[in-house]
Amino acid sequence: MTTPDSTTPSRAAAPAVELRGITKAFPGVVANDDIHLTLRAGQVHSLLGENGAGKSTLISMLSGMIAPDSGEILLDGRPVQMGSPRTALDLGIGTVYQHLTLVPNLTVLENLLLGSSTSVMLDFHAARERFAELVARLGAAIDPDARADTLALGQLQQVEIVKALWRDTRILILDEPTSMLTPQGVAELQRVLERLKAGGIAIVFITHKLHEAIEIGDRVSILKGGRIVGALDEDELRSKTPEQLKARIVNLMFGEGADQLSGVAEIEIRPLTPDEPRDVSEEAELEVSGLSIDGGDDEMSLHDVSFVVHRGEILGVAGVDGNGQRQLAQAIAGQRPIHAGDIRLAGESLRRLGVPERQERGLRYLTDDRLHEGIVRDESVAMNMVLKRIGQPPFWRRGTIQPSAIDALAEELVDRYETRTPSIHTRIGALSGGNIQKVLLARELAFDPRLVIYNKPTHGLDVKTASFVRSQIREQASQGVSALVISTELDELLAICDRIAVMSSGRLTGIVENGQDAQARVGELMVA
Amino acid sequence: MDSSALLTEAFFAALISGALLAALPILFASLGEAISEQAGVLNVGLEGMMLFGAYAGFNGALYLHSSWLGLLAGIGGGVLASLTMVVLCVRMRLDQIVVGVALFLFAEGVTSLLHGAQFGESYPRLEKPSELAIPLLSDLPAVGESLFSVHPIVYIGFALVFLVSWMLRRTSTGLNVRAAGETPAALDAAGVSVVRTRTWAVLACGALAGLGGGYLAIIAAGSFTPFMTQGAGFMAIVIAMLTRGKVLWTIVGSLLFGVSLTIATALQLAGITIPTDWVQMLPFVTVILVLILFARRSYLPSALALPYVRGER
Amino acid sequence: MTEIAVARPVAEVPRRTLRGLLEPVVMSVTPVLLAIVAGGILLTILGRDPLSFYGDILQQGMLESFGLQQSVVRMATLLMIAAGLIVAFRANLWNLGLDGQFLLAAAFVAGLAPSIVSSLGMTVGLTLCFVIAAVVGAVWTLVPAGLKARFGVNEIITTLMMNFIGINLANILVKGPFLTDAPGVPRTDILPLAERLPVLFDTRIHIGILIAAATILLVHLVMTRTPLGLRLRVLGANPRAAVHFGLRTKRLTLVAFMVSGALIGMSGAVSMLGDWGSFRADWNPGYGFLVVPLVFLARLNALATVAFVALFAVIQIGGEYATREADLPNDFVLVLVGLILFFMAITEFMRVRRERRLAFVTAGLASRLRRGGDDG
Amino acid sequence: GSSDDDGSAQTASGGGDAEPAAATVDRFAIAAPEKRDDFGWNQQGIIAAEEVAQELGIEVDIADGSGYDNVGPVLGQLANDGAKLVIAHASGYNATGVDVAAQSGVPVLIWDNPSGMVEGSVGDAETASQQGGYLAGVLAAKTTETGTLGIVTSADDTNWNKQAGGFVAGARSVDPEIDILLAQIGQAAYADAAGGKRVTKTVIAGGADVVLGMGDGSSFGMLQAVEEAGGKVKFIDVIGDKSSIDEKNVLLSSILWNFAPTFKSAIESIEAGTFGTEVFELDLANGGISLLQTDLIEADVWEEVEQAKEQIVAGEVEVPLTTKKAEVQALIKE
Ligand SMILES: Nc1ncnc2c1ncn2[C@@H]1O[C@H](COP(=O)(O)OP(=O)(O)OP(=O)(O)O)[C@@H](O)[C@H]1O
Ligand SMILES: Nc1ncnc2c1ncn2[C@@H]1O[C@H](COP(=O)(O)OP(=O)(O)OP(=O)(O)O)[C@@H](O)[C@H]1O
Ligand SMILES: [Mg+2]
Ligand SMILES: [Mg+2]
Repeated sequence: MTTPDSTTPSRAAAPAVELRGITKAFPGVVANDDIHLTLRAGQVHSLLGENGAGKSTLISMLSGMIAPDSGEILLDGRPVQMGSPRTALDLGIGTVYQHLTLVPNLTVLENLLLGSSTSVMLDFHAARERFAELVARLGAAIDPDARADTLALGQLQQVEIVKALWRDTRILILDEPTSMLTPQGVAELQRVLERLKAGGIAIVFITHKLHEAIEIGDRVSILKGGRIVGALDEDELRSKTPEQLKARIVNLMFGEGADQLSGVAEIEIRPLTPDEPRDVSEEAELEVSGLSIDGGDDEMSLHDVSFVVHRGEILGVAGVDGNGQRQLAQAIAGQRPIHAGDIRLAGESLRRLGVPERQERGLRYLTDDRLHEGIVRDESVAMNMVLKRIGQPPFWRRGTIQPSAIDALAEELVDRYETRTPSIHTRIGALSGGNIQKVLLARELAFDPRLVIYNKPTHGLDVKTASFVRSQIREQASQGVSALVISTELDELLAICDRIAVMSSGRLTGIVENGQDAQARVGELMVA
Repeated sequence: MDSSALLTEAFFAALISGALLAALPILFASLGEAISEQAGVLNVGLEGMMLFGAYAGFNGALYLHSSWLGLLAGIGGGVLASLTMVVLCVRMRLDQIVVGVALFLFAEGVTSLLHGAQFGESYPRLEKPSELAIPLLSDLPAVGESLFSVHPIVYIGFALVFLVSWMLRRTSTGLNVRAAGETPAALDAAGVSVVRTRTWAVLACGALAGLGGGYLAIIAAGSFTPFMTQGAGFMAIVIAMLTRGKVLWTIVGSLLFGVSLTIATALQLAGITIPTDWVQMLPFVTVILVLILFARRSYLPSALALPYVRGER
Repeated sequence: MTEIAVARPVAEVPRRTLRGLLEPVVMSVTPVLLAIVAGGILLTILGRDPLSFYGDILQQGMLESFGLQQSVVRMATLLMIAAGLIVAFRANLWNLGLDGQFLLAAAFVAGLAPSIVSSLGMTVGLTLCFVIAAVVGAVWTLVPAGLKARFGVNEIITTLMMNFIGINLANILVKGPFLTDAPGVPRTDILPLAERLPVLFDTRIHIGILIAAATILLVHLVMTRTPLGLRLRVLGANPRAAVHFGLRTKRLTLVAFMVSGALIGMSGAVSMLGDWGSFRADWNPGYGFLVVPLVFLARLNALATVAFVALFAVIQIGGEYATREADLPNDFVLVLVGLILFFMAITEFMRVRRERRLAFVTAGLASRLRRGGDDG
Repeated sequence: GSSDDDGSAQTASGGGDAEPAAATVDRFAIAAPEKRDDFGWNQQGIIAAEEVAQELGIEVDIADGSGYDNVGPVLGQLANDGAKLVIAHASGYNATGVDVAAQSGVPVLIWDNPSGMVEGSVGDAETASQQGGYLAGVLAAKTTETGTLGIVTSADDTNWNKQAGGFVAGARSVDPEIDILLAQIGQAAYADAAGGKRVTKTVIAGGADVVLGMGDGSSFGMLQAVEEAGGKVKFIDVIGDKSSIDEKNVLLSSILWNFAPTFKSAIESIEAGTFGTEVFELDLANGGISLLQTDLIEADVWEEVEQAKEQIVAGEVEVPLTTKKAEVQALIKE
């Protein structure tokens, strides 16, 4: 929890940044509507809000990425014109964006030097030292000379944080910095933020995890539909219990009484109680045996991976990001060739089958790289819903497209998954990250799946949607749909899985029955 | 005839210097294009920039009576042409291919028009530019005269390649350029103007292409004729792409073309009857074969030819 | 599930308004007008009369029956090329080797047509020539397509190289196996006038224009309505997503490339069988680079492409006469074409900018919209 | 240039039934690929057309700079505009020229395509330019001090090949042992001045001190290379007369082509109704081909050139006809 700022009370009280009446509209949507927000030096200001509420838009205006339609930004009481990211950086505003902004073919060090080098020649030596120091503070281990595109997402996120700390920042903006971090990583980040606060830095912290928001934040503001709908100040944060706070936040985010309707407990992750009845068939749905994959120079290889997912079972795959989870998922989905071993679905070998044949047999894959792999940005939401079913009835008949059938499906799914989009004909690229994820989820679950591979299914989703996704996985499982859930969030796996497999360095180090001591045993296997 | 009579020192020297003469315009242009492509701007109109450079360079050299001032004028011509790309493509973010083709056609038309009006009756030709002989080296047999007693711009040209290569790897400008072509949003987020970075890269490309054109008119030909670049700009684009960001390869690429042209000449003079068409195809066939046999990957900056719009989703 | 109202602000702007219909017209007329003005200034500087110059272009390229016919004939070839380009560009494949594909196919057709047509008769012979052209054009894309599909080698490089090779090879063929016995410049035998593509009515317009029009229409329908079209579009927009969606990316790449090459090859057949009847060594009209920007400016839309191609055909045909009358080198047409392209690009820029501005809601309006949303 | 009639038009057979004979040609037209100021093929052609028009007192439409890509429209246009004869003044026009004649009904004169002739409709003109090449060869062999001659061409062009073959024969007639270097710049390197200079320099380095250069824009590069050699090397040009721009005094001679007699014969044969029945030829005898005399040529050398000319005209010397590059190469190797 926060330490009261007894040392520098006057500084803490001073508003470092003030946003006044900020408004921003995009085609068909008002992303920010008359927003007033104050950031104080030496405080962490948590921003919460459902997907598409306008959080990223708001901080993009603070970091100079987009210009507000109206409203003003005051820095130390003086209005400033945030014409470009350069201005923001010069004013001491450092940002970690929601979507990573590293140059893939530059090394980590080069990425850090980008734009921050004051001399003509690059001083790699000094940079290396500074990097070592900052990385140590984050408790991370990253090779400074590795090309960015060879790192796992979690590591990239750490590099992004290092990058934001690289220059002398007075105001630090973190847009969902923890989405790819392990719990340890989050803890390290929290410690770093404590130190920065003590140094008088104002911090904006965007997250979808309620507990992070109230633990790390000194203040919490809640956005909804582009407007600030509520705030918790320091006193309130200190005086109430976490459960009370969460209930209050949920009510603010989703409307009064939301905590009653679905229950905060439902919304926040809750470990599975051992007595909860789970009816898992003995029949093997998916059998992976002796699977090996050659990842080449850049990617993790898989070695001799074997496991079984039974009908209606939810098997979790835990592990630090980048230990071969994606390769495993892609191999099962048919997106990459396998070197040795076999994959069987309902007894049938999939080795010789391509992606479409596997889809036909009920195999679904929810990718973790939604922006680059999951969607075609410039197509509409509706079109993206059917891109895995091109040419199939009822969306195509006699070789021509049937827009009405597609629209009907899209309307229904958008409704069912509460996707926030101006219309089903909006470019999907314009949607917020969480809403894109909903479209993907709807697409995978819409057509009678048999087995679904979920790769980081709730990444970037707001609490309610995440809870909805988890309940969907459970619900589908109870109807006999098997699931392979890959996640770096152990809590999530503990909440929904029947068994949890652990991956490390491209190997399956073990499988644990979910239950009382599961957490500890998974932890052991992860370091094994 | 007895072809061994041909194999004199002077003959080899002429072949070598011929290869150099043919290679240098392409070297300059491909170096410029490589920089620009690294920054994410594809100059389909490179040939047009060269033509402007050739025309301006020739005029400069003719009226100012100095090959150096001529080359400078060539640079000016190229820069002027590249300003079109800067304004329309970098600043206004118009389609690079459309503007490039327009620039190419426009340059062909205008330079030919101007040439006709200006030189149609007189066809002036330049004095032979003075050369710089490097002591000792220039006394070497065959290679001495051809490689070490040439116009100093040749040495400058090769030095430039190394300089640019070093710059791209070791300086912050180089880093900016590479980021601008790969992930402009990251560069922007890092507080560096994508527009400015690309602007400089395109201007550098124009300057180098103009220099190449100037070299072509002033030193390689000694005169200006319409359409005289003969597709050199397009070859330079291909070479720049093949370098995959390692600009030192422009030397290899342009020399390959120069040498193959010379070989074509040498074979003919030696009385070996291979059609020129075959020999001229060789460099392309070689590269294609190399690609088929070895290249498992080829790489172009991922934001090449894409305009950057800040904050766009 | 909990019922939480999701605000649905602003409906989509209806597309088919009068402005929506007029816009394409304005979009294509404006740049031409601007280029005409700019070119006119240039002409005045050169001491020529712009009015009579443009009058000549119009007169000889369009208004006079002979010129109009020639323009239509030229359109046939250019439209076929455009159709081929649209296929490739929709799939985001940079087929820049079109001159090589065009010339090589033309060389084959010109070399073989005289004997084929005389032995098989017009209908079968000419059809076979089209098939040959399509095959040659398609085959010439195989190396770039294969390298792209298998190893991801960038096709801009490979098609440009195959372009150079194709141009050289066409000449080697014409100076070698296809060389006529007749003396004079190296060229192929001439296909007699009577054995060329049949003409329409009593004009010089041959059926190439019908073939081209049908082709581009078909391409348009396939690319915008059918599964294949959408697959190519997805592949073009996001190749990684295409893999994820289970598209056979390698096969699609090959198909798109080969269809593109085949259509461009067939334009070579239209040109040889309709207009030229013979391939002269070193012939290269450079149609490819002219059509590329047109197709882009038409935003890959087939119908807009037809309009742009028509405009350029008229300028090419009429410009020939106009420059001669004005005692200007023919290269002035290049200047004019360059200017039109510049202005087309700029007009497009204005449109996009205006669209963006229109789409964004002003601040005051924004809060009204919000309140409206709350009511609903 | 002399323009004496060869008088052969009168001897033609009178079989022209396709076209009503004895049409008067009051207007004719000429289309040439390049602008008229090229000191070469195009300039000579247009000058000749103007000369003939003036001499006969008729009108001429001139379409220079017509390129190669719109030949059909250009020729068709000229035919439509009332010309009674269209001269398709480029070998590259000779296929389309035949088409246009058939489509428009206006007679067309084409180059280098005798098989395309159609009675009353398509006439063919040929150059015996090899004869000029022969004279140039004699001149070069008499002039050279190194005993090596050079030939540089811009493309694999029929006329270039003809002149090159004649040049080789002429030179060898003086000195059977003489070395000859033949080099082509590129495929269609007509405008490649840099290539012209590069290749010519190589040829000079190979020992040549007299260079026969054939090209359009590229010949200025060739000239440049010769000029840079510092007066030791001489240049022989073709078709036109560049002496007005020869500041360095390196232009030894030029094989001049005068098209006027041919154009005039063509017009006369249309009027006589014999067009398309025989080939019009430019040769030494009718003055269509001649060698330019310059100050650089010694009087005694010119004497020998004149002698060679007489022998050719008299038919005592047979100049080989080489239309293909391979034939020229074979001739050099002999
Ligand atoms: N560049 C853009 N073009 C069009 N619409 C946009 C753009 N940027 C944001 N939007 C829209 O503005 C709204 C707010 O988006 P924003 O990304 O700020 O949400 P968010 O609160 O960050 O959501 P998430 O939690 O999913 O990241 C969304 O409806 C989104 O579709
Ligand atoms: N093959 C196809 N099958 C189904 N739908 C398609 C196909 N191709 C395109 N579409 C859909 O139709 C929409 C319009 O496509 P199209 O390219 O024809 O129009 P456009 O030329 O972009 O329109 P505009 O002229 O307004 O720019 C696309 O956004 C896409 O969603
Ligand atoms: Mg966001
Ligand atoms: Mg469109």
